Amino acid sequence: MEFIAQHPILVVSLVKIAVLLLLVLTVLAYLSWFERKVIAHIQSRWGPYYVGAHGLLQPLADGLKFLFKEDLTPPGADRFVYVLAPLLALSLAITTLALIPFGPATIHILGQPTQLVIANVDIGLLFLFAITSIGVYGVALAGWSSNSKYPLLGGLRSSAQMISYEVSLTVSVVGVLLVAGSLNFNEIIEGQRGAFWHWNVFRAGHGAFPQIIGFLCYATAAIAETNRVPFDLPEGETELVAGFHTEYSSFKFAMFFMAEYANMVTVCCLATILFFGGWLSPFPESWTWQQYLPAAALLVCAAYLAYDTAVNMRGIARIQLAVVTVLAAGIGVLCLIPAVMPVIQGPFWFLAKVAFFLFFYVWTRGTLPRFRYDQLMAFGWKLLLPVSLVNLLVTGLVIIWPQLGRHG
Amino acid sequence: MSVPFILFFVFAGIAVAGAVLLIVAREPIHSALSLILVMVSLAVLYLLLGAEFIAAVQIIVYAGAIMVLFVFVIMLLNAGVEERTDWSKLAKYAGLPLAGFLLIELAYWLARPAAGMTAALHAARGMGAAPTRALSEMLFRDYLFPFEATSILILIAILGALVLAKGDE
Amino acid sequence: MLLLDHLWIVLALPLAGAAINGLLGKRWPQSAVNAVGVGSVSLAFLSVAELVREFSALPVEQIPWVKSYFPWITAGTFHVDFSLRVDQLSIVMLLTVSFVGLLIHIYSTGYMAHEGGYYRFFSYLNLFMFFMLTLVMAANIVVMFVGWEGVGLCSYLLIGFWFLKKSAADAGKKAFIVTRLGDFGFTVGILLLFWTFGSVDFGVIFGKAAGMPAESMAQAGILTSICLLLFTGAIGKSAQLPLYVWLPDAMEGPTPVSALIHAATMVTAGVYMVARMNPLFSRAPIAMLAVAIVGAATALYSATIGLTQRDIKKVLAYSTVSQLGYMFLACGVGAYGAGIFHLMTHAFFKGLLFLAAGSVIHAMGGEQDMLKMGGLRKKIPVTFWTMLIATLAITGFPPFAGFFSKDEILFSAYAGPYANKILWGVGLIAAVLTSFYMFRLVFLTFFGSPRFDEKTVHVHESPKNMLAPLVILAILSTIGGWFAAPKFWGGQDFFHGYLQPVFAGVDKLAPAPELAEEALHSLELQLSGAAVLVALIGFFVAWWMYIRKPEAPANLARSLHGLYTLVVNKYYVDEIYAAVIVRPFLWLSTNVLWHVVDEGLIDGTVNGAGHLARRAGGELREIQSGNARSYASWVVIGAVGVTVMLVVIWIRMVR
Amino acid sequence: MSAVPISYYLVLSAILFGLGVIAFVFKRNIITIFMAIELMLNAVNLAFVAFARAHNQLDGLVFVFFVIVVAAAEAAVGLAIVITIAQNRQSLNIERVNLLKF
Repeated sequence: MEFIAQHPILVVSLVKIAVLLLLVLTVLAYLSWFERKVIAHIQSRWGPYYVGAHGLLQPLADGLKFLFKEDLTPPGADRFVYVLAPLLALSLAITTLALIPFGPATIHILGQPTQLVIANVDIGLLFLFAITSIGVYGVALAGWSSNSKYPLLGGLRSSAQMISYEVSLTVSVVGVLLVAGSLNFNEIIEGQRGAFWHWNVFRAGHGAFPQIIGFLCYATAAIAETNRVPFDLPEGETELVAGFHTEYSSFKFAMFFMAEYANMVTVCCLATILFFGGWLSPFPESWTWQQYLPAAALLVCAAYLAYDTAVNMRGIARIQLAVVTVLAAGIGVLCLIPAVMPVIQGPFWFLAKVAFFLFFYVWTRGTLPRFRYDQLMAFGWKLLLPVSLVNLLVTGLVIIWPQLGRHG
Repeated sequence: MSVPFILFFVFAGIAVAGAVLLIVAREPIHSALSLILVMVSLAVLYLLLGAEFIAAVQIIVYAGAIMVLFVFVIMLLNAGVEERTDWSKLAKYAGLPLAGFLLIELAYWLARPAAGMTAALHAARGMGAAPTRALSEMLFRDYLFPFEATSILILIAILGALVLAKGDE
Repeated sequence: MLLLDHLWIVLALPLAGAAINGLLGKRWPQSAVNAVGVGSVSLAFLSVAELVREFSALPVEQIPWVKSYFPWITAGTFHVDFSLRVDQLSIVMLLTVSFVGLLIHIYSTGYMAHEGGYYRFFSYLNLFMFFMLTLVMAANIVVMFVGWEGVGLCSYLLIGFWFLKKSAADAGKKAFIVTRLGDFGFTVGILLLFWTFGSVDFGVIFGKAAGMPAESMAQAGILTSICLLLFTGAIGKSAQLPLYVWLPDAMEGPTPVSALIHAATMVTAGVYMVARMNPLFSRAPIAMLAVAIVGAATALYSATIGLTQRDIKKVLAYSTVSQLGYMFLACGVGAYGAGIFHLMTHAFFKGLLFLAAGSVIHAMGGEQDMLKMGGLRKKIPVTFWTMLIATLAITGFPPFAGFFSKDEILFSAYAGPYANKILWGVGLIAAVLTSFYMFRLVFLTFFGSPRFDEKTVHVHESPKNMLAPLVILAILSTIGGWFAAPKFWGGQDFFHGYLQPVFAGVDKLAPAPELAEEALHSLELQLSGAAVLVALIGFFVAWWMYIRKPEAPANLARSLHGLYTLVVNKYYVDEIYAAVIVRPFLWLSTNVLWHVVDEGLIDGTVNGAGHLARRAGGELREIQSGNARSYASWVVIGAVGVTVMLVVIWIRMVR
Repeated sequence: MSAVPISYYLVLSAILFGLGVIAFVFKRNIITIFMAIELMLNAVNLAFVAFARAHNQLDGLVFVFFVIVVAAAEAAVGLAIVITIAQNRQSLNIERVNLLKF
């Protein structure tokens, strides 16, 4: 007992982890709903509609379905690895989130300073990469252990693909590191303080170079890294049934599913932090009214929901949507409380940006066709890597230009 | 028994277990996994030693790249259970016992606080985490030439791998 | 002062010639080879002339002029520079050697014109010139030894020039080996010199020797032994008793070689060496006596052999031996000047004789047997006249060169510082024989009726480039003597005056017996009269036997059959040597050294090592099982070994 | 809170190294043998870091860095070789790859 008293940090961390886990799991669940909705609308369909208003309860249904499906293991499968793979995938995917700062380094909750991050590591970025780099095993092992040819091919592809694109991913990020001069997320974000033109994507002048190309490379590599369309060869239905997780069913499959979304989230968070100023607002700080924006956004959202509830919904759906509306309104009002207002700023902007990128993800999936495998590799090695290298080179030159001038 | 001790013993145990697994496992993939285990736990130990950067690199390069390559190759060649042929009498009667002896010997002689080691201990207490910045400065200033040399080495390795993989075409 | 400062030029020129001809000459036309060979030697001669000019301008205190070029051998106290020395003696030698050498080179261009290996021949000749000049100019005995052995090598190469002819090859080997015997003594002498004087440099040695007391007949000391050892070398090189046997065989070589090496220059190296070492010899009376006796004996002995030889070159060879004997006799009686003088004149007329003989052989198409010649007087007049002059010179008719030198030797043997009547008598007898066999040669060759088939052999005079040297040498043999013509004969004894500084020590040690001027004159007159008389006797006997009564020799041979055969077979010396030395030696080498030591010991060891290595390899090979795990085990074994060693060391350190 | 004595780390690295050696001799599968080598390298790295810590010097860490880089290169080439061997000899058993003998 007194051991815990000695180490309050442990308690706080545990609380944070609990909260984050809860949040993330729900978010992941709803991401699937979000994706299906968006895709549906892109393809001018309705998407999930019947389970709850706007299919809002669909994720719950899916979850239940996964839980109750028979969990079978193919004969001759390497049991241990077969079980290990999905665990590895999901746990690693979620672990990365522990490094993501959702708000400023020090804010006060209930009067005591707290960080909106579980582990503020000195070299957070490297750690994040470290963890994601292990993520490959989930897919590879899954493909190998299920003792079946499609998964094997899928695993091979994915491991090859992930290794290949990891390189250009890292290289494209290094440009940002040069500009920021730190590996710590908070410092990187603080470096971009100011209006949106101080973000690393656009930032120019005095030792900085717009990382727009870097960002594009990063985005592409990230999509490939998360095995998403148009780089979802490992699970290309048309040639490999479902790739590495063909043999998986029930909850193990769900794990892979969630792992994929978790990776998406991580990648988006990273993009936000590195290129788009993390939890910083896009407006100059002199504009004091912006602190009302979160509340305003939520209230507008609530207003629309209320209208929707009143006009379109019937029966049980109306009640459900009403609940959602009340929730939104409530949070919106909550954001107006002076004590909460400063706390909510960072997370709001952060989540907003992340949400945008997630939408972007789905968007690409809805738009682009799948690559052929050789095209994929060629693209990765012959185009992406050189471009990101050149970007790195140029950035470095621009940054050391002043010294050069001084010396020569 | 403070936290570092606990951590050390836990992860040391994991590392040793992983190494033993590597030996006893008959499926190459299991060996690979156990080796990954060793590497990760070593990374943690590096953290304990305050070498954050090395820890990260250890995981990224070793666990994240090299071992992935191993796994990849194992999958590619579909390496099954290794056959326990025993044709090398020398290895059987001399190699293994001596290897064991080597293990014990080294462990024994490093266990006793060697000359100057105790002093080093106290020095170690005071030191904080090895700052990545200082490390990078040392790497790019004092060790610049070796660094470049290794880059060349890597390039050559890539070319060699390409040539070998291309085979006779 | 150019050449005095750069004495090496004199040596470098022939060496360069040898190198160029030897390395490149193979594909060159004869003209080019001539240009190089003769050109280099003539340049050398010119440089010698220039050297003489500069030397004569040198103040007395700077003589001898020594120049050291680079330290050659340095081992502890043993230090040898490559250094050259010029004094009057070496000047005389230089002039003789280079000039005669030049003439003989020119002669060779004609004589060897139709021989294979032309370039090789000239390269060897130039090399010989290089070594001979080195020998002459050496400032310490080691460098001298280099020249000494070098000329030996060249003589070997040139005797065996027609190495396809077995006799030639054998003769070359014989010359080399027999000379080696002498050189062994010479080498020991050098060591003894260093051991005694702590240096091999002539200057130092002579300086220290001057301080030493002269040893007497009664008690012989280190100097005597040194001199005797050195003299063995001279015996070998200059073909004295008992090591003369190689010289006659050396006639297998081309005639110019016989002329240059085995008459004019190399064989006289021994004499030169003894003269050079005069400060030592003069202090070792026993050695002096030995030299004199050997010289006289050789002179007489080989003269007797010369009487009966039929091969024209063999006759000349034996006469050379006997003339060398004269020179040693001169040195032995302390008349070094006379010795050197005879050396020079001998170089002229003996060179001439050989060249003329060569011309005869050339004319006869290779025939060397005098009994198959005759009546060539008309056919090859130039050769005849030059040869006649040479004969007069060697037999010592005034006023030819030989007269003065031989006369002087006999005089000093009679009345010199180490005068010895017996030796004088021997010398006189030798002179009779000399004139006899020389005129015998001339009569047999040029007079009487041709004893060869005129159809097959059409005699022809030699080309210009062969005759020119003959003429020049003839002139020299005629007037060459006047250098040294004593005051008594109206000359002014230039030669002795010139060599005086070199042999100054001797006269101090053993001053010539004081005689009144007119007594001296009368004595000299009588002695020279005797010499001339003797020569005339020889001449008439020869004339009587070979012109008046051609059948007489045969009768004589028949009546004195035993003696005759003995002499014809050269006293069976070669056979004796073969029986006493060569055969046992061969047996020893074959049955002991070869079959036991070489095959058993050395080959056994070597092959044994080889077998051992192969067996070991065969066994060790098994380690390469090709099983990588075994290799890994080896690595482990090594690692364990190293670590254990480290631990042990560590423990030692801690303790 | 007290730091863990360096010698602990050293012993651990010794044990790991020894196990690596054992694996190196014991295993037959070429790939696994490769892994054994990697294990040994890791053990050495641990020792490096420990010493770096002990002497308060960063050089050790730099060495580790280089070791890792070289290991990467080695793995790349080595695995390529392994693949070719496997293709040529249809076996990964190192005892079957024994043509190179006396």
